[in-house]
Amino acid sequence: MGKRVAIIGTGQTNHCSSREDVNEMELVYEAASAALMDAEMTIQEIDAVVLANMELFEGRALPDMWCGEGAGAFMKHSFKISTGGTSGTSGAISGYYHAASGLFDTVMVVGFEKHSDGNTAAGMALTDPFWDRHIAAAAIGNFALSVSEYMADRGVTKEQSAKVAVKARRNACNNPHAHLQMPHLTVKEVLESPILAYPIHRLEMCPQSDGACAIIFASEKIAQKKCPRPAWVRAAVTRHDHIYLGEVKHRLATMRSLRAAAKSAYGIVGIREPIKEFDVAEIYDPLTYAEIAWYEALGFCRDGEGGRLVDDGITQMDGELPVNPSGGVISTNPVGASGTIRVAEAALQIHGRAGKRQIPDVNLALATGYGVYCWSDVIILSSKPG
Amino acid sequence: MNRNLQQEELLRIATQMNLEFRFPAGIHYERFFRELKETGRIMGVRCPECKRVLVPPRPVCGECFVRTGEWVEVGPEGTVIAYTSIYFPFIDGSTGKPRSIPYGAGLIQLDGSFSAINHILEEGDPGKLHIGMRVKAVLKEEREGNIGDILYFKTIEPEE
Amino acid sequence: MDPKVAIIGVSQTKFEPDKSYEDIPETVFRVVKEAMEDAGIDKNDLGSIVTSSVDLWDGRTASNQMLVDVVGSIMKPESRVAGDGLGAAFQGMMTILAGASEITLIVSQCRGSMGAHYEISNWVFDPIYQQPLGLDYLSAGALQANHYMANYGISQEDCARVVIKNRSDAKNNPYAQVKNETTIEEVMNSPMWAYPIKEMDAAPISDGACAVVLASGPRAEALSNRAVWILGIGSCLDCHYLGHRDLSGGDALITASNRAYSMAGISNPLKELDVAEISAAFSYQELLWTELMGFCDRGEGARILKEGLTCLRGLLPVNPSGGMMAGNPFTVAGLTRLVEAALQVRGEAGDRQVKGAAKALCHGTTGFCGQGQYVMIVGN
Amino acid sequence: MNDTRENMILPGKVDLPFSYSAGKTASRFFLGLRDHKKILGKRCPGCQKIIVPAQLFCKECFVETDEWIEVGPEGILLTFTVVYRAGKHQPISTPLAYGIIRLDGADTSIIHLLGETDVSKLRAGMRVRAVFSERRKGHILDIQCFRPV
Repeated sequence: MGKRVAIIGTGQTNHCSSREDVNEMELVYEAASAALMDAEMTIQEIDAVVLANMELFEGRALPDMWCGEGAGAFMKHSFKISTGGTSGTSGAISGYYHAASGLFDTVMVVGFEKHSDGNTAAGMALTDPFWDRHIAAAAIGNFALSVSEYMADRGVTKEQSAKVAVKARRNACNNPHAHLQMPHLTVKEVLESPILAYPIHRLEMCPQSDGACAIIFASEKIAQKKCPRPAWVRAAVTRHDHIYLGEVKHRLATMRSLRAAAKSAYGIVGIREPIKEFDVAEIYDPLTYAEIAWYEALGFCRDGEGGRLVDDGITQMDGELPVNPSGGVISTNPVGASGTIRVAEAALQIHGRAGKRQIPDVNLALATGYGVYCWSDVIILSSKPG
Repeated sequence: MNRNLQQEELLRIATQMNLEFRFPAGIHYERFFRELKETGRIMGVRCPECKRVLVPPRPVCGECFVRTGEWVEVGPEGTVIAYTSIYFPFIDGSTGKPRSIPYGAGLIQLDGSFSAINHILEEGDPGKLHIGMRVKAVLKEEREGNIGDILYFKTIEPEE
Repeated sequence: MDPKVAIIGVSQTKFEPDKSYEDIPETVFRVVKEAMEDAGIDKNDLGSIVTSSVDLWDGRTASNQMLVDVVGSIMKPESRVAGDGLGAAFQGMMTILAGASEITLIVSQCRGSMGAHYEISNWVFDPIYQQPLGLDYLSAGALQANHYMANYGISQEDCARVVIKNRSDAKNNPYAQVKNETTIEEVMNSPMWAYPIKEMDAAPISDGACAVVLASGPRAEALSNRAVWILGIGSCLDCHYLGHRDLSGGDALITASNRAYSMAGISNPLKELDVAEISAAFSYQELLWTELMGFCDRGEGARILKEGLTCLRGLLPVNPSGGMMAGNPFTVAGLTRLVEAALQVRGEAGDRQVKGAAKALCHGTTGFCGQGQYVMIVGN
Repeated sequence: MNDTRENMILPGKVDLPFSYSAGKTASRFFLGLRDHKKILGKRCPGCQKIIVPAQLFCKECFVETDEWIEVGPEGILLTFTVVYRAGKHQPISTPLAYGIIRLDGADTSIIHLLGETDVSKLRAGMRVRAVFSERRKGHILDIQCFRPV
């Protein structure tokens, strides 16, 4: 069995559509510096660095060579994890493995993306050159296909979807790092925003952000010493599924990679009733409909009841299980960092350092990562080492 | 953010990525496109274990972790299992030019195939699209042996 | 360290200039199946998979997606190290030590034939200060070569001897792409690409893949009677901007190898190691790397080669496989070194076998001029 | 293998625009080149090194650099190469030369093009001087090259 590991510090940039004042490496530096300050550590106390991003968005090859310095990787062990949209959570899981292996005591993980440097839609379209590249309309087109399927499968309504968007952008107002903060957004406005790909409206989709997020993992000894309330990693599970969209029917309704990852992670921690046992969840919601589908896949409710959870306000800030107090990916999406942000936000809730978005008395928190329908990551953090 | 810090001018360094690649088709895509070009047939492969017919054809069934087996003709008719109409403008990464919008797209389960394929639908009005509708592949006259040889899928009007 | 992780299966493709007769999944499926057969396991035994590849070299985004079916990762955990394959082996080892997996498959693949290697490498350089100058792996390597050679009095003939040794050794390697013997004259007369690097000083561009199966101690002992144990690892990242490091040296490799040595309890690598498989994309790098790994003093790399210490029958044979000069699919190089090191320790390296090899070093590098360095020590 | 058939190859092109934020530090460095023909470094308050080209932070001390300092325009060539192998990514035609130059007053070196491409006329230790481009746009190539003094 691996060693006990906790998250003892996190740091984020202020995410927005275009950070003109820093380059990509400096964006990483900003997040890493913030995490060091949060953990009250110096870079000399960090043993290893893991980076995570999706390099073709910025047209880079091996961007960790350039950006590693920003994460303080100079003269340290370092590499980059890249697994599509899950990069940020997969990077965090790798950082956890580094510490849990016993080979490193302290590990800095930084997820980052600077969408404004490149051309995100085109980068996404660079899929199978023989097939998808000539047909697919980036991520949104594939989402739209699945959403049409999902609505038919589960009877989820446009209004329920729009409510998720409203919740996300309002929650984001409590998060100083969030990209889209819309305190007065209404369901009507969401449904009146332009359709990107039927039936998805612009305000139901995630934005493209410039941003970075850093997490510091530490071994038990250091965590106890450095952090008054460490966020212990209790489970970190990845599952992978078929890449051809049409090889898995009812993707959103089934999302078997997320179901399998959750089942395994819940088994490790001994969770039977996630909606009761989790105090908060930070889930990777690339669009509103996915958030509802993930409620079902994560067992927050029975299949077909995701929409009801929204209608009943169960996942609101004051609900039984607040989902994405940060505003989620729908409010902030620097892809390579989006997963890392989920983990950082879940940790912040346990640290009790989440400011205006703090949920009271968080002891058990869930974070998930999602990538191109193929990958799902599930991470469970707890105030108790277990 | 350091927006309050007075900075005379913030620069960007512009560059164009212009790289050429040569993607090997391998025996599966090669046979698929050759059949499409020469005979107009759409082909899949069957997994010898789970018996699923997979389109596009590929060397391995990931579910069973075995080599795929016999070739099977599928379609050209099929059923729409998911659909959309694309309205947002984007740059086509392979041409560097904006793709013309709006257009319809669907997941089409070709008759005889387990897996569905994503492709363009002739009908672009979401009001006229629905799950379960029947469609048929429309091929180019002068085919070149690539996925563009299937122009789009057109709606099969239900018989009166 | 306690020998907690072992290599229980290895496989590599033949390295070729162009494998366009088959697609990448086809190639990868073959090495994966072979490595799993070598380990005596099937897909159900896999606890996790780590791949290594780089999107821009593959010409597609999240390019490891195309490998899902063929590496057996449906409903399994797969992660990717976007860099050298030896880094992926590090990740795999940590996955096992963390208790997240008992058996982990490591796979690396690249097709040099698909794109323009040196042009693509220009996109590794930071886009602000270095990329616009048109730098690439070749020109950066040439700056390092010139600096190193001038500072330590290494001649172009000295570098040519690296090519001669590796080409000659590659004859014994059935997986090698380049295996015709050569002479100093031939190397010296090959076209000057970037002073002082000539065409024949550069490793060829290759297509290929390799796979390694790692297992936890208990599983390795249960499954295999020829397990090769990981004794030590070390890695290190140097700074990116070429003007900010001493190119004639390389603190990253010194640090990485010292970390690995200290974990493996090695104090005199030249004597204690039986064989070394190192990643040198240019001939000068083999000389420089052997110095930085402490096989000899600084500036002595050419001398120990000339005296035969690093030849197949020498005190510490370096690259008996022919190294990257025998075949060089980008990102696969480091994992190939591990495959070769494991074969040596198992005594299964055929005609390139170093007699009685019990402890081997393998080395991978990422970025230009050895910016990122990985060193692993394996033994029986 | 499979010699009897011709391998089907799909030519693929990646043709995409990118525009990279230089950030405030590199922007000021480039503006120094463009508007004043000056090469600027920044001092690290930790190790006191003057880093050129200017960087936001010192990678060793991991603190932001503070003081701006003009360096060069002359310096010592530490090493060089002359490249003969042509590539689309190169800004000028081959042969082209690169040098690593320790500018007067700097503690790190700058990499740039050299104005001399004859290997026999280049040697480590020689003095070189920045030549500025006529038309400057706030870019590293606002220095056209470094030429032997």
